[in-house]
Amino acid sequence: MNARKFKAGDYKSDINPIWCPGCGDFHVLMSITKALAELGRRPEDIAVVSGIGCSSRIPAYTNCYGFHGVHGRSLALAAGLKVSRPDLTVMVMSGDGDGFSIGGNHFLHACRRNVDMTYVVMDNRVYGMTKGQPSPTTESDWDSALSPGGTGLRAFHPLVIALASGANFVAREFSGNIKATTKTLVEAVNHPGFSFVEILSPCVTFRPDEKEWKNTVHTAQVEATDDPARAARRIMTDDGMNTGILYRGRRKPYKAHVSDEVGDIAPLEAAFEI
Amino acid sequence: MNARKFKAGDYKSDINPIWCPGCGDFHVLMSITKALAELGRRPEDIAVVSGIGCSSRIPAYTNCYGFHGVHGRSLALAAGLKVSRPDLTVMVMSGDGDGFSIGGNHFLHACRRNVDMTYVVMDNRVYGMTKGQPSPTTESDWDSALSPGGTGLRAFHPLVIALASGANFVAREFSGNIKATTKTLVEAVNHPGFSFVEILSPCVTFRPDEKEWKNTVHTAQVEATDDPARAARRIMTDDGMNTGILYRGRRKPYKAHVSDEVGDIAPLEAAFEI
Amino acid sequence: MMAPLNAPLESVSFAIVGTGGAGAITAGSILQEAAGKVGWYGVLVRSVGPQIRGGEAAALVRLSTTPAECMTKDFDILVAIDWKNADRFIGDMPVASGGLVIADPNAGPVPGAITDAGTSVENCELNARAKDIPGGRENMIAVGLVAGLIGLSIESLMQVVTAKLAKKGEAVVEAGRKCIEAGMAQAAGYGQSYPLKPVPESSDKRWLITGNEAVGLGALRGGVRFAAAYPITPATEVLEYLAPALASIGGALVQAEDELSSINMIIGASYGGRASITATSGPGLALMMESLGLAAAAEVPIVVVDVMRCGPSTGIATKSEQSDLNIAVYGFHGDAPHVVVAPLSVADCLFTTQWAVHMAEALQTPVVVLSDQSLGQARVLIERPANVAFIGQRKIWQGQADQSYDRYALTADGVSPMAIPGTTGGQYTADGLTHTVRGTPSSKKSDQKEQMDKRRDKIDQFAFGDHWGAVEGTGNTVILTWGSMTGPAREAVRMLAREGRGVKLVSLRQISPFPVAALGKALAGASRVLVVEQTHSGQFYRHIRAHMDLPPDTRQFNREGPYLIGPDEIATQIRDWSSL
Amino acid sequence: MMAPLNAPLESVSFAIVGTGGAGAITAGSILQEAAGKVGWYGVLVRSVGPQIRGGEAAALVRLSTTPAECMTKDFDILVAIDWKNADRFIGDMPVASGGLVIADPNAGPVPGAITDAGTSVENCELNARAKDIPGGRENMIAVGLVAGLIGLSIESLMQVVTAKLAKKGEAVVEAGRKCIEAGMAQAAGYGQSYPLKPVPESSDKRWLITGNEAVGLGALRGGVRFAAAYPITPATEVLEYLAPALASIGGALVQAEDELSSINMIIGASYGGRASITATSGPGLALMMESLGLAAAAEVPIVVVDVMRCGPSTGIATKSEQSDLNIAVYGFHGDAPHVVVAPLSVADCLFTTQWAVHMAEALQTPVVVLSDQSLGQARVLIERPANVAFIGQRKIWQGQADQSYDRYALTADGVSPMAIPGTTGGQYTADGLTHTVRGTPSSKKSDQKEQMDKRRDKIDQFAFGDHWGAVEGTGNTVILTWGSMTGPAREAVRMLAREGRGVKLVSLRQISPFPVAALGKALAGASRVLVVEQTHSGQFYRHIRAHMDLPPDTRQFNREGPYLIGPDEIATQIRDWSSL
Ligand SMILES: Cc1ncc(C[n+]2csc(CCOP(=O)(O)OP(=O)(O)O)c2C)c(N)n1
Ligand SMILES: Cc1ncc(C[n+]2csc(CCOP(=O)(O)OP(=O)(O)O)c2C)c(N)n1
Ligand code: SF4
Ligand code: SF4
Ligand SMILES: [Mg+2]
Ligand SMILES: [Mg+2]
Repeated sequence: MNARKFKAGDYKSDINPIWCPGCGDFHVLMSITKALAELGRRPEDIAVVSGIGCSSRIPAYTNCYGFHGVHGRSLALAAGLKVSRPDLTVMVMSGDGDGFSIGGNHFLHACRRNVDMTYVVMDNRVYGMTKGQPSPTTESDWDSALSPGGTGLRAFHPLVIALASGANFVAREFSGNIKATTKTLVEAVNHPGFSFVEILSPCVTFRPDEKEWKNTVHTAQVEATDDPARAARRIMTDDGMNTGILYRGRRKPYKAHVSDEVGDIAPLEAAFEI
Repeated sequence: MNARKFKAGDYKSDINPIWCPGCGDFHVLMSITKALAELGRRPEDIAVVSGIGCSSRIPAYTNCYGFHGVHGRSLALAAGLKVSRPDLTVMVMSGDGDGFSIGGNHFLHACRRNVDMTYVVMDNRVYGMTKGQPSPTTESDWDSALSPGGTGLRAFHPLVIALASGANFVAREFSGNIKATTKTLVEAVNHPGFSFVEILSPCVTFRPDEKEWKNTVHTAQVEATDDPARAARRIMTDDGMNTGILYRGRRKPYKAHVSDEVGDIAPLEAAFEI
Repeated sequence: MMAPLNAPLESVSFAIVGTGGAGAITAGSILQEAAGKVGWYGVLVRSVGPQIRGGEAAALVRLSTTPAECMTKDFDILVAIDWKNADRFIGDMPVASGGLVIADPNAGPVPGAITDAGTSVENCELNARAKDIPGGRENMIAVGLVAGLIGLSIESLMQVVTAKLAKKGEAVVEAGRKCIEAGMAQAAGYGQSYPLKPVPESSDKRWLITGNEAVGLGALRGGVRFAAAYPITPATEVLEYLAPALASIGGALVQAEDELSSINMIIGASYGGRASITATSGPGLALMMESLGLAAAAEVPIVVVDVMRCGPSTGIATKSEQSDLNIAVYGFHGDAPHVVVAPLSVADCLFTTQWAVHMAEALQTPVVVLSDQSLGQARVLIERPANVAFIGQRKIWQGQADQSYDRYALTADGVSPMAIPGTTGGQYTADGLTHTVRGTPSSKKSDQKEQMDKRRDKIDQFAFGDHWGAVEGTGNTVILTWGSMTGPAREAVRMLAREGRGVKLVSLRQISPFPVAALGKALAGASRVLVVEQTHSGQFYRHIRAHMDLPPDTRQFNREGPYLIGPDEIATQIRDWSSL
Repeated sequence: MMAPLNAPLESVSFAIVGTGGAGAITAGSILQEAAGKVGWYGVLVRSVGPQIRGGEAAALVRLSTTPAECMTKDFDILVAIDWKNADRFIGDMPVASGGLVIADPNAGPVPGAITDAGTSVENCELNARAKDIPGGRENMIAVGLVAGLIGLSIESLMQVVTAKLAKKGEAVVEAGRKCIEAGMAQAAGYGQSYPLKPVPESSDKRWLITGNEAVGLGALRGGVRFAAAYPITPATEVLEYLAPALASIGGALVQAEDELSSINMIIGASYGGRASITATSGPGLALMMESLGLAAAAEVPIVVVDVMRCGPSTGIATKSEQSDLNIAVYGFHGDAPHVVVAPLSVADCLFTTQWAVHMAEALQTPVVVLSDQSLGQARVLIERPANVAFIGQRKIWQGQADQSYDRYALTADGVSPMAIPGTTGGQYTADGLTHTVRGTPSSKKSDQKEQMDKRRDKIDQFAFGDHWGAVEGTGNTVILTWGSMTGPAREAVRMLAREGRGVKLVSLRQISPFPVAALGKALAGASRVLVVEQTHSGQFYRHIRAHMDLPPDTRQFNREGPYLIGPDEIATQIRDWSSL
């Protein structure tokens, strides 16, 4: 099954992204396809599930099976898919609005449920698709039409929430660092259970200031821990620009799954006889 | 306005609770009414908002203004109320299913938004109202019809999530400890911003084992901290039965609010003239 | 309606009431199951108060010699273990003129509301009798009382009691027997009895099943392998039935964090090739609507069972209504063709759900099943439901290396072969955006039109066969109804027939797409139509009107819950009309 | 339709196209605003590709001497700054026979799709001309070209340009002037022109406003003080308008985490006594339905504006459809009476929203406003909308110490006085469960019936007055439509009138409760009815049928998006019918 040898191009479709020139998501797409090639699974054995947003457009740009669902529900859809098709590699791709605003509850419970899949959030700290409103990860003083002068709200901390809710693998990367991102994605997919990778991916149109990120990100100076409390403390005190694998857990993945053999329902019928 | 002197009875309505005899929620109701009496605000200046569940029935049992809304949305409803009526004292009462399962996203964002109100969750680690299904806080091996043999899922940790999302006051109490609970509720209401109090409140019908809680809870041996990372670490390593005020934050409450004076819309109209 | 004393009856109804915990419902269940052992049919409905525990509880049972799934208007026998909170629900269970009330004289006076009509009252010191027997319980005395009055044998009862109590030890079983015997002995002394006609012995065993269980089994028969669950009254039992059942056949049920999640989980599982289902009630269905639209647009087969309860909003969770017709049919944003069906009886929950799975799979579309509390939580004695050939079968795309794959290809029947993940060459992205045949998002006029036409046509062209509904009886006067109201309407038609009034019953299982042609045929020649439904606003009536003309002489008979519309009420409507 | 060259016109249409970033839309906006300065009316619609940025963009503008809010079928002038991606949307903007295409010969050949009919093509080296002028821009040359062709003065243009560019410095303003002059000079050399008739000077200033802004201002006029927001195309501008506007008058807008939250926030704020609103589009409305039901059951006034887009599911977010009629009217579980209204034009967004707030407050019920993308994102030149007396006013309970308070008391008009938190003695619990007059949960038959009757009756009895819709023209042939389709239908009626065909236009603003009596009156004597709507399935047609009979000779003309149904298409339907 894995006899074929794969290149990144095997995972790319011929559809032209609608993204703005310079959007960080182009880099994420590159890292994803490179990581998949490295993992060496056939494109048809991979499913890429997403919600709605610029970032969520990614499934159709891959050559895998894809599902571009509704806003905020990708993790639930993917859980149903993976539990019933444990043979597939399931990747979920989201944005900071899709994943942490409308999708926040599914994020909490996906971490807790620990189904074996990989969750990638392309965090640009803005709603790109709807043209520039603050998202949960937006800085509290970022000015916009919907929140003149800024929301005044504390930015949401995805990595800490992931840890606190039970994610089994937690990492942060920067879209521009394709090599590092690819490597982390490979590890995330290989790690059992629910893996979460936040990729800082600039929105050059509505957050041109994020073009600076390439200068401010830096690689984590310490090894990943397997102690969630320690990982949380570390992340809570870093500057948010620290990249790398931050946590590798040992929780057992969600167990239920559907098999291809169909059992006999006769005993179930007999139970109604009196 | 606060010239009247109040007793707990002033905050109790004459409606008979539908709760099972022995349900922990009776004690919570007592603590709430005692706390309100101690706070000394007129019942008509207090609003008690809830969702759906045994626990969520509480508003009508008080003599305050109440809103028994739909399942899981009490925090959002309460935020709208408090932002537009900053003069009211707003209490939100929920259950572990209502608050952490269907309502999880609003919990995250209410902590983050930090509107000045108090959120009380009556945690019985089960869906009482729908007759005994596992909730997010249920132990992973608790057997039930819906999850025979247990869910296998890690229990949700409300206090840690509250801290990680930015709640400004975090406490845990046991319904049977009426005095301590009352005191904590008074402090929670007085603390500015979003206060979260988890009250362990046994469901004697579907979780008869929880009658034991009165023997297993114990008072926290340390003072509340104002460092969320420290508080989180402490809570993550305790046995879940530790009661008391665990965190007092210093974040400024959400600022927007509506005033009684109505501004002139003429300038807004003029803006459309060319 | 009153049967002469002691003459064997075709049908008997009784209620056992008491505080929650007194065991009234257990008593009713034992009687029902024993009745099944001797070949009778019947239905048991539980009536409980708003309290979670310790409130009032009643078992309402009707037994009969032929299949019967709906209660009669009033009861022949009412046994009160006690009268606590009885005022709250006594209006629920009028005792027939000629009926009998049995109560413990030490439990207080018989409520006035009951003793009005031509009812007799007999005393039975249930509490004292039970205390006489070591380990005795009042509710088992009640079992004996009813058994004595209706002529149910101690053997049949002991079969049931033994199976139920065996693990509690022989002494408990013996105490049960003694209580039942004591009750029977007492009943023998009353001036009345209500013997149900014996039926010939048969080798077929009866089934004892609730509507919610029947939904679950129908799903399994249809090939469902995955379910997602968020509990809600009165649908929870569907999910609780499916959890172990699916596990036992290599499927799975996952408990979701909310309904937004459960609906998306089944969409994901179905995309993966597994027939999938969830069950909910009105508030949960409302939360699922956005994603039901996704399933329609992305053409993912799923089944959603809505066990309806009283609305609007949280309404009355434990009582029945048919008022989710609107949301099920029209509650989508945009034009999202899909299928809505409704079981016509408790037993039909099985067939209809199986059919729903079949259609979802065949049409690659969401199917909503509108059951309700009156079906879902009623328990009936029926014959084993026949096997039907409906087993969800998708048009699957079998990868062909030389061929590029268009997921949403335009085909003659509107159904496009679907590639299941894992199939080489079949990679596509399912999309809720307007898309090309390939699935690529598009804002082109032609794509929007072609795909919308396709999704409409595949459903409109489907062969629904004669499962669209049921037609019974003849006459120019027609009772037109749907779903759960079929039972009461059928009884009404029988009552009217006995009075010499021939009335035709037309009952819809297929709610959407609306079966215009079939219904038109069924109504041909009808001069009077009475449209019957359990809604406040007449949702069914408006739904029909939207799609076809009704005869000028059409009337509506509709009412909100919580009380079920009864056969007698329907019959009265017809009688009043006829006498004009 | 073709006007004789150089004869002054009543209406002129032009399109300016180019890559996103080329400034086509800015050019169109400048022309529209300047047209307003000289007293013309008109509408500007933006057409953009799926790309977030850098895709194709076009400004479609129609200017006229009398109020006009809808586009004509084809354009008199098309200026192409470049042709990149033009194929994707060129079908959107056919050039009229007799029309003129102006393109830069260096930007490639004029696409064949355009040059077909009797169109002329003129060259203009926009790029070179702009480069000639220091700081010059192609789009300003385009402004000059169009201005020259339609006879718009340099003074009016420079007023607008100066205001827009002043802060960029005088040099930029001057460059703008030079470009415009260059364009004008070039246009003077063409063999054609399309001069729009001047209108008499007036002291009244025109307003320039979009439908989404008009919704926002209507809300403020109606007394709204609180809004909650979750962004969604094409409704976001309503929210972005309200955010600073509310803050400026002592109100507030809160950004919510999702639509489940935003709907509940406004329910909470309204419960607290503040008139409240939110705006969304189909997918968001779907998520709000459960809680809209809560507002109906708990009788909390709220307004939800749905700026409809192409469905189903995510559909086409940037294009218009009227296909949320069903969900807005029927998308509730249970029977939940409420009000649905739809603005009849861009300007009417103001009136209709204000009326909606008024009704929500007066009736203590949710009101859904069905605007759509074609109204919300179009920008029009109009006269200042008249003030109307609708200012949300609730029946408030004024605490009386000696009186106990029944929140849901039964009253003659069905509206119960509402106590606002803070009022002594008015404490009650609002509830979505079936409740007593006091608000206590109840499962009693009488409570369910009384409260459901009350909630229905208060709405049915309300005095909607003649705001239910608009009737224009006379004739036995009627075009019956609703909401945004009124504009195209009105144009169609005018076209037909010019041909000597008298057609009556009946257009509904009040969608639910259905205005049976008023519409019946308006249709009296109609022999032919053409029902026009922008949906695939004919939702409006079925909605009418559900409530009243239409004449036998009724036809449907309905179509899904993304292309708006145009006046000419409607007129063609009538012409075809007449010629039978
Ligand atoms: C139910 C619903 N609400 C709102 C929207 C509108 N919407 C589309 S994308 C989006 C936000 C996307 O933000 P993010 O996930 O950060 O993606 P980005 O575009 O920044 O990559 C919103 C609010 C929608 N499609 N559906
Ligand atoms: C949308 C929706 N889904 C499901 C339900 C059913 N429901 C009612 S209460 C409840 C759970 C309550 O659990 P919890 O909040 O822990 O309250 P408890 O009864 O344990 O106090 C559920 C699932 C509902 N009312 N609405
Ligand atoms: S708007 Fe921002 S996130 Fe979206 S494609 Fe453009 S740069 Fe990327
Ligand atoms: S079911 Fe449990 S939570 Fe509900 S009232 Fe009874 S004891 Fe309390
Ligand atoms: Mg984003
Ligand atoms: Mg609970």
